[in-house]
Amino acid sequence: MVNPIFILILSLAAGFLLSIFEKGGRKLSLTVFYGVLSFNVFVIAEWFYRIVFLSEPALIINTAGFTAPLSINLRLGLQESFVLLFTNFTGLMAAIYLFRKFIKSHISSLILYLILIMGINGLVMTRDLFNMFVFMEIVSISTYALTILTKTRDSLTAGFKYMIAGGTASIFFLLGVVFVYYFTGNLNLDFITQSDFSHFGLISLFLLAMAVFIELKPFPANGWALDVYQSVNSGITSVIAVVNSAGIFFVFYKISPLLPVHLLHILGIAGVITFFFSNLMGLKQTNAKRLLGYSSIGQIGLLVASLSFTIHYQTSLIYLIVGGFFVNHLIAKAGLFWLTGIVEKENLKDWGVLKNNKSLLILFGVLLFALSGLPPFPGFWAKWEFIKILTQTKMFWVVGTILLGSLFEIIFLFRWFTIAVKGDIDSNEKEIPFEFSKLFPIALFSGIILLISVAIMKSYYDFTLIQLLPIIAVLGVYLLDFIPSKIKGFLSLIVVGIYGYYLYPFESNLQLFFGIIFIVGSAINIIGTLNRKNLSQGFYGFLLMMIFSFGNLIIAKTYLEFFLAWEFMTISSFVLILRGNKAQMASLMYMIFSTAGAYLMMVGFSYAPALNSNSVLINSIANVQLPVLSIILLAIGFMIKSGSFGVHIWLPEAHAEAESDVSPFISAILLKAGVFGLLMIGISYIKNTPSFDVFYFVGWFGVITALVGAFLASFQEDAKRLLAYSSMSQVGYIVASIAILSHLGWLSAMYLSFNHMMFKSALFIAIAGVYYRTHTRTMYEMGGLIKKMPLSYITVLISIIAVSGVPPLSGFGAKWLIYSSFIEKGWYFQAGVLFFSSGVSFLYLYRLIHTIFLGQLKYEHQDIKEAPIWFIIPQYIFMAGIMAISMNPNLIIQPLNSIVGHYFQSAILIDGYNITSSLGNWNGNLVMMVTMGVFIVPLLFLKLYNGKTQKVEQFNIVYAAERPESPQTTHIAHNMYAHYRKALGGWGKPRIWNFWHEATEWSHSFGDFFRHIYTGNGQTYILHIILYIVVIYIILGV
Amino acid sequence: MEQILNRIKDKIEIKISTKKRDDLYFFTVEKEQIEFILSYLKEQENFTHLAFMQAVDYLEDGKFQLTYMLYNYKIHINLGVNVLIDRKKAEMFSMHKLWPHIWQYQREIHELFGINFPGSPRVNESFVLEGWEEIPPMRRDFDTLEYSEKTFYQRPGRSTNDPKEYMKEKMYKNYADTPTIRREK
Amino acid sequence: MKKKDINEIEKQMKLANEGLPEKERALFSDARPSSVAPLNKYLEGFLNWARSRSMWMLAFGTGCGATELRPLMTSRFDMSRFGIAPRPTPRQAAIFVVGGYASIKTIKRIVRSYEEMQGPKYVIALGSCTINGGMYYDSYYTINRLDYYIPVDIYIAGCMPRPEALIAGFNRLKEKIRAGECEGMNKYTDNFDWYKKNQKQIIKDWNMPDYNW
Amino acid sequence: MIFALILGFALLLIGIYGMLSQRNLIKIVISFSIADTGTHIIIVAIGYLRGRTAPILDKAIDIANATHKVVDPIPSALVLTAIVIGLAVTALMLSFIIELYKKKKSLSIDDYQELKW
Amino acid sequence: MNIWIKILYAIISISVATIYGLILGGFVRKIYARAHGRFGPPIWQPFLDIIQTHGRRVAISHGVMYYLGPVFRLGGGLGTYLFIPVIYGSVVFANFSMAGDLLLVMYFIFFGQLGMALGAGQGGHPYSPLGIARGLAQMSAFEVPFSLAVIAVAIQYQSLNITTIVAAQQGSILNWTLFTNPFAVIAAMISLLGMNMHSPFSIVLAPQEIPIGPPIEMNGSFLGILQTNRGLFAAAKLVLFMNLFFGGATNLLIMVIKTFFIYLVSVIVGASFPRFRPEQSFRFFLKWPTIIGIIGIIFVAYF
Repeated sequence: MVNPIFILILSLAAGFLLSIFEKGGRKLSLTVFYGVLSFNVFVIAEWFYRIVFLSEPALIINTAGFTAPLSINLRLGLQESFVLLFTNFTGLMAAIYLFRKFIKSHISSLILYLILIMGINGLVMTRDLFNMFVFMEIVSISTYALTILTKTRDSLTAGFKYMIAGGTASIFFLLGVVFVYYFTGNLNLDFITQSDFSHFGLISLFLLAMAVFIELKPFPANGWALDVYQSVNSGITSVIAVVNSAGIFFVFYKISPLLPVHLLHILGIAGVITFFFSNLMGLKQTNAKRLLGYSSIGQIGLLVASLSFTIHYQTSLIYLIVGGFFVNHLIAKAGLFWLTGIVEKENLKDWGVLKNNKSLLILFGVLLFALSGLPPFPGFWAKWEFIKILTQTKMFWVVGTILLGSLFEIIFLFRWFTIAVKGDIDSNEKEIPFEFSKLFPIALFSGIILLISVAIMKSYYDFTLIQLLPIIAVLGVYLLDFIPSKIKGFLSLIVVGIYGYYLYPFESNLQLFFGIIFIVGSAINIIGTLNRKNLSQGFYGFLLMMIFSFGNLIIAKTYLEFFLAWEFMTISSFVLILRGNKAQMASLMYMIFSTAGAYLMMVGFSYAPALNSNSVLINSIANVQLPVLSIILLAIGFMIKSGSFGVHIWLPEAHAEAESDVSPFISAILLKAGVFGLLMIGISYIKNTPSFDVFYFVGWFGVITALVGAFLASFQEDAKRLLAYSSMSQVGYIVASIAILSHLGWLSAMYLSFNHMMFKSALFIAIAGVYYRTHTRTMYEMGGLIKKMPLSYITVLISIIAVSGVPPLSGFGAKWLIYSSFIEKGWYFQAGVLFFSSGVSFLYLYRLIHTIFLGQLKYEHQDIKEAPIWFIIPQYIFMAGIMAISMNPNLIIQPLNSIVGHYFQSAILIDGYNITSSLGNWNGNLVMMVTMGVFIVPLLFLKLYNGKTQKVEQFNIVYAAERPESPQTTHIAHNMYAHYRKALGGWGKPRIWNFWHEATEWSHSFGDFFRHIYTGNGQTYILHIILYIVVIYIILGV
Repeated sequence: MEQILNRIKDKIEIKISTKKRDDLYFFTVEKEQIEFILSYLKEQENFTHLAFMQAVDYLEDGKFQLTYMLYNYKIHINLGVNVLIDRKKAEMFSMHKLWPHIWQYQREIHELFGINFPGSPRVNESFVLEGWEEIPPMRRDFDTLEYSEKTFYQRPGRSTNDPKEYMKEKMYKNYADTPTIRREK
Repeated sequence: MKKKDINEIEKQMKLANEGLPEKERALFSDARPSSVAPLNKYLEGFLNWARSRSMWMLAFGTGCGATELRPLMTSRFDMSRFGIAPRPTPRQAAIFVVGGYASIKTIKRIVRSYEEMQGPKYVIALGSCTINGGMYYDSYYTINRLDYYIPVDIYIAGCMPRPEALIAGFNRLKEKIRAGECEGMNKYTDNFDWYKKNQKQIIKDWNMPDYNW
Repeated sequence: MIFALILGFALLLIGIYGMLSQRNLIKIVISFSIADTGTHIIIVAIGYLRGRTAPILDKAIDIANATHKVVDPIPSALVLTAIVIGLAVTALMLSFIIELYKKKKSLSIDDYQELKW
Repeated sequence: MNIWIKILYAIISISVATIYGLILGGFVRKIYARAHGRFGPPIWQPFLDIIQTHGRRVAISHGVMYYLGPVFRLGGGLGTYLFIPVIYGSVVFANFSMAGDLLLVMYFIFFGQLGMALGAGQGGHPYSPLGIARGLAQMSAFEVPFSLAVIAVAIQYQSLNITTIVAAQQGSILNWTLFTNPFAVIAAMISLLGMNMHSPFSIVLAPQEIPIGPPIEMNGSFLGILQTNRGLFAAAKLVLFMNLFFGGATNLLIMVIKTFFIYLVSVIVGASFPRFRPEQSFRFFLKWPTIIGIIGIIFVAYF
């Protein structure tokens, strides 16, 4: 147990003595240097341990033998020790990172570095305002000097700008300090209270706060900081961005109790604005370090905002929110800055080099995911709680701005990530050299942030193992990555089986139903992935993560658990999509839309009243009256996931570009998560119908989605895109029938969900097999494959009959239920649109089967074989399911009837095979029998009567007395429905795509517009600072 | 038209120039000049339309005569530009850069007369004669009757009548009294 | 029979299709056509009655005689009252009307279309040109006798025959069908090699299978 | 005292104006110094009490009555520290200017705008 | 009821419908011929054609799907017919209508079309998919007014059961849907023009453009089956329309008369108009008949 004052003393002493030690060689001085830094960490760590775990009281150190206020006192409480532990540790790590640099550089760098760390320590601990000023200046001066560790012109310029800006801020700080003294006669924070200030005296606090705030780089008075971030050595940048910012933020934290609430709120809003604009401007940024700078500024703004808005809440919540943002941002940012130093690529476009270096890529991913505030990282929890507070205090503008800003952040961060994973690289690009001293801090930080995440989940939220399972799956499978992928696949199958068995006794049958879709459906689809040949590193980890999050979704007990599972699902599916060859754009779009949806849901959940029972969410939500706003936001969130019209543009890209054995998961199962969510809202909705009929509009969106999806599918050339749009259309049916909120409606929604899971999985796997053999997804390049791949053909045939709803297969049941329910409900026009869409669906279904399997076989496909057995098995499992349901619809109708019976009065009568609704009846078995009969009779007739039938080949066609030139010119497949497109005229334009494209363009243009305030001129920056202070003052005065 | 001809005469030497009708002129030029004269006629004198192109076999002179038939939409005059080429060295410049559609005529002439047009698109593809192996049939030294008798099975018993005499004899005994259709000039 | 022998016989039943490039061999059927004997008298008589009442002809104008086919459909001559109907595809037609002179290029198409028709099929040849070459008897590119290339059931002489003559021809064909005399298709398959030899003699670029199924 | 306060503020404003209006790097630093000095004067002026001497305990002042004879010592102490710090900053700035001049042979702030946006 | 008797009744019913449908087809040719000023073929010409096509000695097949295409087609026709009660109150002609309601019939129509499309697709001829693409597109367009009319009927009678719908129209001629909801009937009748594919909507077979389209490769018995189906299917559609909009029939004679006149509508239109281009046809169906259908729904649902 060492008195922390020694940190200051020792650092200072060592700093002065280093130049003497230098005489004994650089080794000695470096030893002393790292020794002192480690000593600091050790001392603080010990204190932290004592305060946290042994509950010792805060340590007050009085200097010069007097008690405060006569002398300066230092305080080392929980907050201080935490911040100090963090800053010192980061300082040590940054020093280790800079090891190579420090070996060569002048000794003064070491001295300055030590002084800087010492200054931060003092800054954090001191309770005296003027002392604070002194430490601040010490920190600033050493930082200024350190910026030119690498003496480039840019770093010099940036350093100079930094200096005059910092100098200006310090003038204001000094003025503030003096006025505080003038008004209170005291400089010790422990002895100044807010009530000491008269109205006029607030000017002093204002100046003080503004000076600190300027140091925290608010928009737009922060151009100098960006320049520094961009130009200075990454190690030093990390220190500036992390250690300095942490220290100064803590100063802000210390003076914040003094500040009047309205000033605090204005500063909070300024923080929010900073967050928003820096992320907006980040959109257009191509320089990696400057981008991090923008993000850094934004995060600090968020930090300030979170502190300003939560200061009156209970301490543990503040710790979680502010601490969460703090740790999350600073660790991630330090790590990322260090990474930029390793990669040494200025332009984001060149970051594709990372994909050759798996370990760096993983670290990059972890840090980036952390920075974007995705679970399980601390930023996620902080954001969740923060948004909750803001929503409950009805600060919707703030919420909207923060979330929009976060969305921008997601956009540029994940654009960066996708470039790193999928970007183009020069072939003559050098390998990134391995330097332990640089890699070690990053790896350590990544580990720490994961540990903190787990700690938060375990200690604060008390989550069980099952909620952690998705992360465990990723980490676990990553450790087992050396095993061949087939074994991993089988293991995954077993694990999913065990997981399903563990989940099995469900509280409600609805859960069981979705459990079957999610878990059993996934398990069967896993068989399709067994065809993978090589290691396929990381694949099964994220696959399992996704499946586990599906499962967690249905057993979630609170909003947070549900949302957590939802986010895990998003992350894992994003990574899985990104594995596709050309999936850069697709996965990014998926991520952006998913995140936007998730944010809406976040607000929706935050606004929802608390649950009042310990049952699973899907049960307990029934007793909750969701506000209209909540319902709207949640519905939009779920509809984004299910690809509704207007927000569907991610869907075709993601489905098409994902690897072909991943697509069935996304289409057949992932989309059902949105359906599950909508049903969940519906359960609350029917018990507590809100004043405004949201679901009426949801219904309209559903039917329009169905129609638009069908049309878009008809105009695709790419088989997987076609299937993707088909999924969109089918899910549109499901969404619309959920929105009906009647027994028949829900019955049909669930019936169709189940059916869709089966036939769309089968179709995607069949197309995967075709792709595996032909290496093309473009349909007109195939044709005539029926002779080569008959088994796949049968799958596709049965599936498309099931999709189209032609009797006798199971699809008709869905159609019958849907139309009956719509007409029964009185949604006549919706039913009309659905009829139209089901007519259009024939177009794309025929196109799918004809252009791939019928028509003319191409020369290059003459030696093709049937799809691999691993693709065939799952297809036929699903086929068996479809046939069973077709033969005996009661297999599924009866259980569903009882499930839906919990929520509505049953509207159908099941009598043997006959199902009767209020409008009509349907006897699936009899239909099947009659169909068999009418099919077999002509067939027998043909067989018996048609004596001699000569089997001919594909070119034996009448071709206007000519012979076909080539299969390509004879196969009608390209732009098959050109006439329909022509008939649609202006309706056929991609308006939604254009809308989002324009939105992107506009936001980028805005970002570009606003960032032009950073002219690069130091004077302008000073002007910004001064004007900023004046403007805030005016706002405050008014 | 006379002016046009005069203008042309200023530029190159024209061998023969004939006027068949008020709106139909022919003149003959040297083979080397054809490229110049056609582009001149097209660009300067508004003979923008190539109506057709044809060939005649002058076996006795040992020449092929190629005729480019041009039309002027402004003054409504047909102009045939003849060029004589050597029968032994049957080769001609391709004009497809001036009139893209001429490739089809050149292909036809290539097949039926065996006149080569280097550079003309698709000139070697068969036009009407699929798989022809003899000398080009429109050359006058090709004997079609002999070829037909040799190749196609003649049905015996075939006889030929002069239709006029035959009809006079069989159907219209008083042929001299029947009115004949007189063609207006 | 041994398996080897069966293979041998099957091989003989196949056509060589030598005119086709290697990669296209698989795209065309190489089965050899065989003749199909008529059914017993009454059944075949019944079918022949129906065939003679429902004469579907191929609407394929092979020569200048095709101009004389058009008036046949009009109100003035109204072929539909005899059950004659044009079909746009050889697959469905039973009567092939060869409309006059046939150049080598055309005979190739005629053979192809004829083979694509499903038997029993009948050929009506119009005009002198199909009989003995007509006015094209000395042409280097027009055949003189159609029956050397496909079996012909009815010739209608004239240059060109009028629609009335055509109707007469159709009625003659009708009688022949009723009498069961039109077995052109069997004739073709029985003398397949002879027909093929004649066809290949004049069609030099034989880029199609030996029998266009 | 009021006069000193006004002078201080005037200097501060002049300094800030100079920082904003001057193009020459050295002039900007000088303006910064002026502003800094203005601040120092303000600090001292705030701590000044009419008719008292500087808070230096030497023979001229009776230690027992020191609290009534001298001005408030804390602002003076502050100002001393502030002067030192200001000096350090100014020195550092000037050294930066030297380095910058070495690199680009220019003292105009307009020539150092490469980093922007 | 004994299943064998049921099957016997079904066979009787199908035979009657097929014969009637084929005669109707012959009659149409006769009407067309008279419109042209010709004699035209005899009324039983369709039977002769069917016998003739079945009488082919050789047939070619492009593969399994090609072989099954006509089977699907006839199966679709048979099934569609079998799920419609033909004559109200008759046991023999009730068919298997207890298996499902109007929706079943509407979707069973697709059964044959889809199968035929697949069979024709395997034929490998480029005109087949061209014709099918046109047919499917046109179908999706004319289904819109038809489905609107069906919805209007369902609203009006609060049932999708055809027998119930027919029962509700009994009594007086004024009970027919034709008089109770003329808009829906007009919309449906226009879409019937599309279903029957007479001109101006004959874009699928279109002999002059894509020589008879999908069945271009069909020959022999395959074609014969298609021809049979054409008669049966036409009858089935007419009976459906009669049931939905024209009060159904209580005996065969009434059925023949009513369906004949329903058919006459499309025949007259077909004889008087030239053919649309495909996109004109789709646009037409999505415009006026759809508006009329919407008016029909509004008419029954809100007035």
